[in-house]
Amino acid sequence: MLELSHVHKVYRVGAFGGARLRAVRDVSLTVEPGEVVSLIGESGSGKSTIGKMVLGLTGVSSGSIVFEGKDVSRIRGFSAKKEYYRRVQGVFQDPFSSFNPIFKADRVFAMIRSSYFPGVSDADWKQKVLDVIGTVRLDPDNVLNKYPHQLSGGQLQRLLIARALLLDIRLLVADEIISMLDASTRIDVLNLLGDLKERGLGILFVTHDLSLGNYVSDKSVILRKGAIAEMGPTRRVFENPLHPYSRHLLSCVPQLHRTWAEVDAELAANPPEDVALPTVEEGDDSAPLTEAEEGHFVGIDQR
Amino acid sequence: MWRYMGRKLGFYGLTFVIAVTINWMIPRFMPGDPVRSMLNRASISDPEALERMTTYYNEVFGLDTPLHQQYFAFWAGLFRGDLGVSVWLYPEPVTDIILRHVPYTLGLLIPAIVLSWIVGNHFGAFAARGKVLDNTLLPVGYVLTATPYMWMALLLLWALGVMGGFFPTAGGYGFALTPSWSWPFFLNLVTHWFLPFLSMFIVGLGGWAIGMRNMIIYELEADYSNYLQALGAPRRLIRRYAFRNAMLPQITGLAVQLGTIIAGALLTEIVFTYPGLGTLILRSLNNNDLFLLQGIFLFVVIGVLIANFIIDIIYVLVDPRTRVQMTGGSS
Amino acid sequence: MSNIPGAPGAVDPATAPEPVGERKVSETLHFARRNPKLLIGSGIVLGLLLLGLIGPLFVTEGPNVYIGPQSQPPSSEYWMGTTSFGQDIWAQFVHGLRSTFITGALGGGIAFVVGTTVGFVAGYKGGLVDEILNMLTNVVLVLPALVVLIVAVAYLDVRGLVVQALFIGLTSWPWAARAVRSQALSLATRDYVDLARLSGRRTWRIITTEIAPNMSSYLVMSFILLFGGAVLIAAGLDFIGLGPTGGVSLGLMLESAVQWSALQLGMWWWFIPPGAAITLLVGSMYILNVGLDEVFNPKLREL
Amino acid sequence: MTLRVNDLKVYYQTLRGDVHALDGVNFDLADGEIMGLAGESGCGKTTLGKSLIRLDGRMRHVGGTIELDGKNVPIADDRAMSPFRYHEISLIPQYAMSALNPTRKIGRMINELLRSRGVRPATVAKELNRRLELVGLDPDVLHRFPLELSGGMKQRVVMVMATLLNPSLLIADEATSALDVSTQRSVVESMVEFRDRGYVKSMIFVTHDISLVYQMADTVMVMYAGRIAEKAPASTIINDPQHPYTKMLIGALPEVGTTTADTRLEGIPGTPPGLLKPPTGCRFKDRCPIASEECSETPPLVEIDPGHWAACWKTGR
Amino acid sequence: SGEGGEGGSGGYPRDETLYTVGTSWGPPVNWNPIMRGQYAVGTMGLAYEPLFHYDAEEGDYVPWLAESDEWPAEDTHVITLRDGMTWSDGEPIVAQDVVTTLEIGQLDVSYSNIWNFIEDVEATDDLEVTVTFSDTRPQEWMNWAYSHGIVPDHIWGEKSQEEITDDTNSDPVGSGPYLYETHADDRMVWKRNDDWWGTEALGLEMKPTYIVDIVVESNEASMNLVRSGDVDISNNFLPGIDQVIDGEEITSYYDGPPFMQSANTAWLVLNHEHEALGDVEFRRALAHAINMDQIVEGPYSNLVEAASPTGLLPQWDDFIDHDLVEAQGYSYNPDEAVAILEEAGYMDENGDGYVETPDGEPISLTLEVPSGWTDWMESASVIADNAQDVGINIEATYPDFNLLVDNRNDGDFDMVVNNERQLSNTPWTYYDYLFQLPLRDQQTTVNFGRYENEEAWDLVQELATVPADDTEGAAEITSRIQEIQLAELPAIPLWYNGLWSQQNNSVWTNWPSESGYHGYAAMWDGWFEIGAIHTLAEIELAE
Ligand SMILES: Nc1ncnc2c1ncn2[C@@H]1O[C@H](COP(=O)(O)OP(=O)(O)OP(=O)(O)O)[C@@H](O)[C@H]1O
Ligand SMILES: Nc1ncnc2c1ncn2[C@@H]1O[C@H](COP(=O)(O)OP(=O)(O)OP(=O)(O)O)[C@@H](O)[C@H]1O
Ligand SMILES: [Mg+2]
Ligand SMILES: [Mg+2]
Repeated sequence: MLELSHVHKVYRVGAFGGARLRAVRDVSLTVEPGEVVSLIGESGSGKSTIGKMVLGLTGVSSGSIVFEGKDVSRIRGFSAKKEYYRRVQGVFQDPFSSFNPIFKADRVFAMIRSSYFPGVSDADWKQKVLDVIGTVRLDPDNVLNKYPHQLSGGQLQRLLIARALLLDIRLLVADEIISMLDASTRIDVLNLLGDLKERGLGILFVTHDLSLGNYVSDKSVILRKGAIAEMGPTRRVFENPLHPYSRHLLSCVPQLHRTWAEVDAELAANPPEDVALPTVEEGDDSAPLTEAEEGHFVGIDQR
Repeated sequence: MWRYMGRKLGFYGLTFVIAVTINWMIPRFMPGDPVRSMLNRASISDPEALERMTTYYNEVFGLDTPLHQQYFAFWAGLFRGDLGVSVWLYPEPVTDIILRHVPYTLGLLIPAIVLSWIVGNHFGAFAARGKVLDNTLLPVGYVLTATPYMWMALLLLWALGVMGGFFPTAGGYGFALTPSWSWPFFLNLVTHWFLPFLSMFIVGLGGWAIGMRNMIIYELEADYSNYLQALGAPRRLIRRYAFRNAMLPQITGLAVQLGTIIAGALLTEIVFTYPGLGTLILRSLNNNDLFLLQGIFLFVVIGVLIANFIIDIIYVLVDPRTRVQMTGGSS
Repeated sequence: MSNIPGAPGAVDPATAPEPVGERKVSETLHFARRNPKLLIGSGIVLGLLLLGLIGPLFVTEGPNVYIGPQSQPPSSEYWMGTTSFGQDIWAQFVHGLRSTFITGALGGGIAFVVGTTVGFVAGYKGGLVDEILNMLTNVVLVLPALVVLIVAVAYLDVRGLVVQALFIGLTSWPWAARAVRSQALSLATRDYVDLARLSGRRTWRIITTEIAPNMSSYLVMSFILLFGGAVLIAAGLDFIGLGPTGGVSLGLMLESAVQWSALQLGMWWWFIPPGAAITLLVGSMYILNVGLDEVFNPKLREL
Repeated sequence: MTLRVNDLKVYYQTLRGDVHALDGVNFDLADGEIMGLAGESGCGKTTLGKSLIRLDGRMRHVGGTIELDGKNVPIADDRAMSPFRYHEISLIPQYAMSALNPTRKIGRMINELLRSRGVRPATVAKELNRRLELVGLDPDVLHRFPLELSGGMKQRVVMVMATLLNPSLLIADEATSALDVSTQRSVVESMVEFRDRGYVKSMIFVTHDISLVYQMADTVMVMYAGRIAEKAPASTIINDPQHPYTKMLIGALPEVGTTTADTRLEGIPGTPPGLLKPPTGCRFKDRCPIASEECSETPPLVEIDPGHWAACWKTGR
Repeated sequence: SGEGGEGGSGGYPRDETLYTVGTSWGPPVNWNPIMRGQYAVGTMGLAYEPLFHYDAEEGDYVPWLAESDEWPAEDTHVITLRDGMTWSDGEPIVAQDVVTTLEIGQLDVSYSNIWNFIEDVEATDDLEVTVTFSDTRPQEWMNWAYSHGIVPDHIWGEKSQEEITDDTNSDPVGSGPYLYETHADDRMVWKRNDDWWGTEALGLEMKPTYIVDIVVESNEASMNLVRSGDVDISNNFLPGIDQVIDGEEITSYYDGPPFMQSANTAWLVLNHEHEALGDVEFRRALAHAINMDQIVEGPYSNLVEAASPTGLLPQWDDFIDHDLVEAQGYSYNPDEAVAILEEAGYMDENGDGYVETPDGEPISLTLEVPSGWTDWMESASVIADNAQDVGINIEATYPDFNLLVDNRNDGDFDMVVNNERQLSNTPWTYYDYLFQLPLRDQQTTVNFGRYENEEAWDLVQELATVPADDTEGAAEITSRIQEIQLAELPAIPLWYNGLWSQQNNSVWTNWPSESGYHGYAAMWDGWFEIGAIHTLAEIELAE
């Protein structure tokens, strides 16, 4: 459904665009309907940039992003973009900054209505809104007609998902949607993603938290410095990390029932077998992947 | 660092080209004919003589060639330091006239800017010390910056010059003197300089004080101040840091304000008939010497650009942040 | 004369403007009513405005008519005395105040429109557009406005209030553009802006409905500063004889007082009021601005 | 006993009344103890941390006492607090990224700070270098500007600086939240190291990441709405929590390895109460699945096991 | 004043120095006597001298460089120079110098029009010059002869057109009583020439050793300087000076209004090509509508006098036909103005408060005066108000000076105020100004209103041919001209601009005054030659 192939993103930074920064390097991946793909990586690894490119919020430097047969990066014109957003929507990291603080929170629904459903009657619209609010398990009385600061982060985040559901979307880009939430509420939002998956949505789930990525996703992509370090079915990636970086990352994640010392000891006890990583020439911007086992790829090792 | 300077220079170069181009365009595309105005004053009645002289002066002022040639000739002249000939003081070169006036303007501007900046900053930092001080000094500062330069000049002229008779009311130095390197002459120069200087100083002071007060309050709110307080550092240290850091934006503020300050100097000079560029502007306006006016404009622009560049360099030297960014420090 | 160093509002372009929800409005009012700077500042400005608006209605003769004895000090009949030709200075004063407000509003308004437009477009669009506009802004910023104005205006044969205001407006916008740009730049990265794009909103609507309202207090403050700056520049131009031909303004009053030797003849009532009015007007605008800043900027609020 | 906090009440003054951010907090901190402080956002963690070192303008000490090493800590008196700060109680703030004066070289700033606190920099210079090396920094960083360091490096510099005078108590407020996992691990490990070497006697480590707390803390204290819910040794909190709130909180955490397919975790329904007018009685009762009549009385914090404290009627013996 | 103790500080001794102000409006940059209107103060008069001076009080020509002159034939003027005069570089002053000076007029300079009527000039002797005319115009010729300086042949003889126009002549070699000493942007300093020929020949002893002329272009600064005694004499219009003149320390010619002597006439120049302004009745109505008293008392606070309907200066009283003025003149009378308009068919048919032409065309006129000339601006607005009071729609506008000059020269205006002609040896200069024909596309110096009256112009030309000393003959012709002038009102004389001169008596006294010595205290260009030079010899040190 969504296919990124050899996508690069180069930012020009500094005044006069003097320096260049390669935020995304030769990324290829796919998202199928009903599949949750986690993009995992440390800060600055290019996760959000990929999300933004998929959402058409920023341009692609090279490569292509194809959604249902159409090249997203070549969508030109306002109405074509608008049609694309009927199908693809996003939810962002900070629920508080996703709402314009001077307007009521449900204005996000009204915006969808005025853009996409100008003909729908008030009653129909109300019903539609109540439906989606139900879908995200919110009580309409609690959330409608309120200002964003009167709602909790979890509520806001769920409202945003509801907003996306008003449209007949096929793909949802969820960029760190839970990292700002409290532990007690984030799990609800994650569960909601699970529900959406059941409905056949493809979800691109961006996170820096390995345990969260692990919890919902079918496929995990570990990014490092803009390039894919490792990609494969979630369970494989976590149980058998092949890339040294993935291993390092996993060893540093604080786990609830195992201390770092235990993890280190375990690793030392049965060291993982090394795989041959693909290599590239100096100055080559590509980042090839090697398929180590079925559907499980490792990428280049960048120092 | 050098790259940064190079880029800055590039920007100033571009600005200069734009300024020169605008300046070149104005007399050629706006109504009014400088040559005619010059001949008007010569009161020539014989029509043939008039025509011959028109041709002659058009040639002198380089208005007889195609526009693009005029443009390049203008640039060529500029690089030779030749800004043309004054209409009013024909046939004196504009450059000579301006150069005679520049020292007065600089002599007024530089001390006024530097002193008001230094004193104003300390004043502002002092005001930010407490609520009472803040509430009494601040309005004074605001009223001072809101004072039109010429009005302040008028008040001082009236009170200390005309009424009080403590200071001379016009000119750059006494009319009985010829310039010389002597104490009496220098003292005389200073008495003439003092009131214009004072008026610019006072007006400038308010602005810097307010700027500093705002910046320092902001700095005192900054995380590092908070942290130092949490570690029990004395107020003195925290203030010192805040003052220093607040000073830095004030340097850039200087660059931004330069245009205004120069405008203020021009107006002040006019009030005191101080023989700097401001008075010269007024004279060239009154005598419709647009070539001279253009020349002054270019001079001021060049001056502003140079000053900006100097400020940029100073800023780079004092603020480690810019320095680090330019050398590409890791982060 | 376009701005004062570290002017209120220019202090800290990085501080996010405060949201103004229902609660915020009442809170803002609470602080507004308690802020002496705001109250005094706006009181004086409004008072002067009122004087400029209705004052001229109560003076029977035009401002330049010789109606009374010459060179009279203030008296009950001529509140501000008369000029050396027997013009009523009070009449000139109120008319001058009016045109000062007109120049300020017009010149400041034009600068505001140009400045905010440039700032918003640069800040929102980013990239090359930003770079070009930024360059333009810096170029205009570096050129000393009054000197540019003198040269430009000197070529005009007949000058009017509107032309003067236009020229002032066209030269004094850059710092506002700069300030608005940096604000817009930070606001444009807010998630709700992206969300609005995902909702199929056009650029200008995003700027006007999502970004601008969130910096409304900032915009108001910029306008006030531009207004004050325009008044000062206009007074400077008037003073050197480049004012509107055949009009009345506070700057022209100063000019004619000086030209007709009011200083030498001790006619203080001729040159004190116009200068004092300008100072008072601009000064109280600045103070009003600090007040506004203290009201809108939570960091500066005092309980 | 390093620290004893007794019925501490700290309110924020706002327009609409006092925010009861800390409303009767009691706990002890032993020598050498690293205590993790966890809880939902807004429950008062930062407030507690701050109260121990410096109340800002809007915070008001309403009641309660604090004792450090047997001395009363006069938190309401800014001047009297001064001797405690840095020497006795020190802080690693959340904003370590911006906690250093951007225009001073780090070494110089540290020296100036030390001198202003009556310490001759020379006397600690060697120690400073040693500790920097310990946390993996080249002492050369002292000649650099903060801007030239990465976030993790700054965090470590601040850590070294904050502990240079061997304070009794170190408060680390979300000190690692902004860091990447690998940096986070090394910073956290150095903190433990510091405690082990006795550079700090005891530490309060504020975080919302319970799994991180488990990695380093000896004890964990869970706060809820301005009060203590439970305090216990770390493993007890993770493996055998008693307070219903703690239970639900732990239950909501996914772990590497768990997926939706295996188990469906549940969050805590509802939101924490506002602290402007906090509810009477147990503050968790509205969200608590086992709440009953008695919960309308405020449950006291009682020691249900040695070293295990909880404030719930249901856990009391 | 703050200048107090600087006398001994290497400056010019105060009691040997005359400080003047108000004449120069720009830094001295040029000492070229050929370039009228551009040279530094004193270039003509102090450094260069003409053949004759003219005594405006007496109406006589005073031989100056010339010792004597005669008209052997109607078209021949023989001028003999004084013997023994030298240029400041020591060269003798000879007849060839005069020839060269005149011949420069064959180039493009401001006096090139004398060659319209001069046929030849010849040095008939070392000291004797013979000028022959193709068209004898003594009045015009003598006007040149007294107002133009003679330059030394040995310096100017070989100069080309360009050298002459662009030469600043920075080291002037002249014949006059003062020598160039130094200059700066704001001052011009002259030092007495102790070898000046005139000391002996004329018995004139110049009192000040130094003359420092100060450049101050604002009248308020000038006022400060006179009041404080920093300068001795100011020659610019100082508004409000009437309140300062006390007859003791600060003096002017008269102790009361108008304080100043008259120097020139300000005319309301009307464009005769304009439909209504071309109608004499309309002009007459306008003339009656203007309330000169209001201008004199208002903007000028009685520093000027209203002009005679002939416009001739009081000094030319002999040339005014008073009976005619009595009978035909006009004065402020709005009712009369309304009546004249009505009679001539100018009525307000459309009810806008302003009259239309007899054809019903609305009339809307502008009166232009240069922006920044504040006294004129004020006066113009008074005139506009006056006119509006009788239903003539006039609006005062203040264009830039150059635009105004362009418009005026092109005939592209309705009305302007103009005062370009000064007091001179003959009213011919005024009539030349009013009536000169033929009209050209550009009227740069005269007849801006484009008034065409052959008869009047013939009379003016006839006036030019009257021998210079024949006052009666001239008066007869001027009377006939005035008859036409008063009937036709080609331009409306407004007021006599004063010879602005105010003195501080604390260092130098004995200035010209009504009760004392009758002369002119002015440094203005052209005034040394009509008597002002004597003032430098008349003044005395105060006690
Ligand atoms: N608009 C931009 N201009 C220039 N550089 C950018 C821009 N946006 C992102 N970058 C840079 O691109 C790189 C990747 O950024 P991105 O936001 O995709 O990272 P991320 O993986 O989402 O990190 P985080 O976890 O911090 O959100 C970073 O180095 C960032 O600084
Ligand atoms: N300056 C303040 N003025 C008013 N109320 C405040 C202020 N600071 C904090 N509060 C309130 O006090 C309560 C406790 O805040 P605190 O910052 O201690 O929480 P926290 O547990 O540290 O939360 P987080 O995990 O989000 O940092 C919250 O309800 C908060 O809204
Ligand atoms: Mg991101
Ligand atoms: Mg906190």
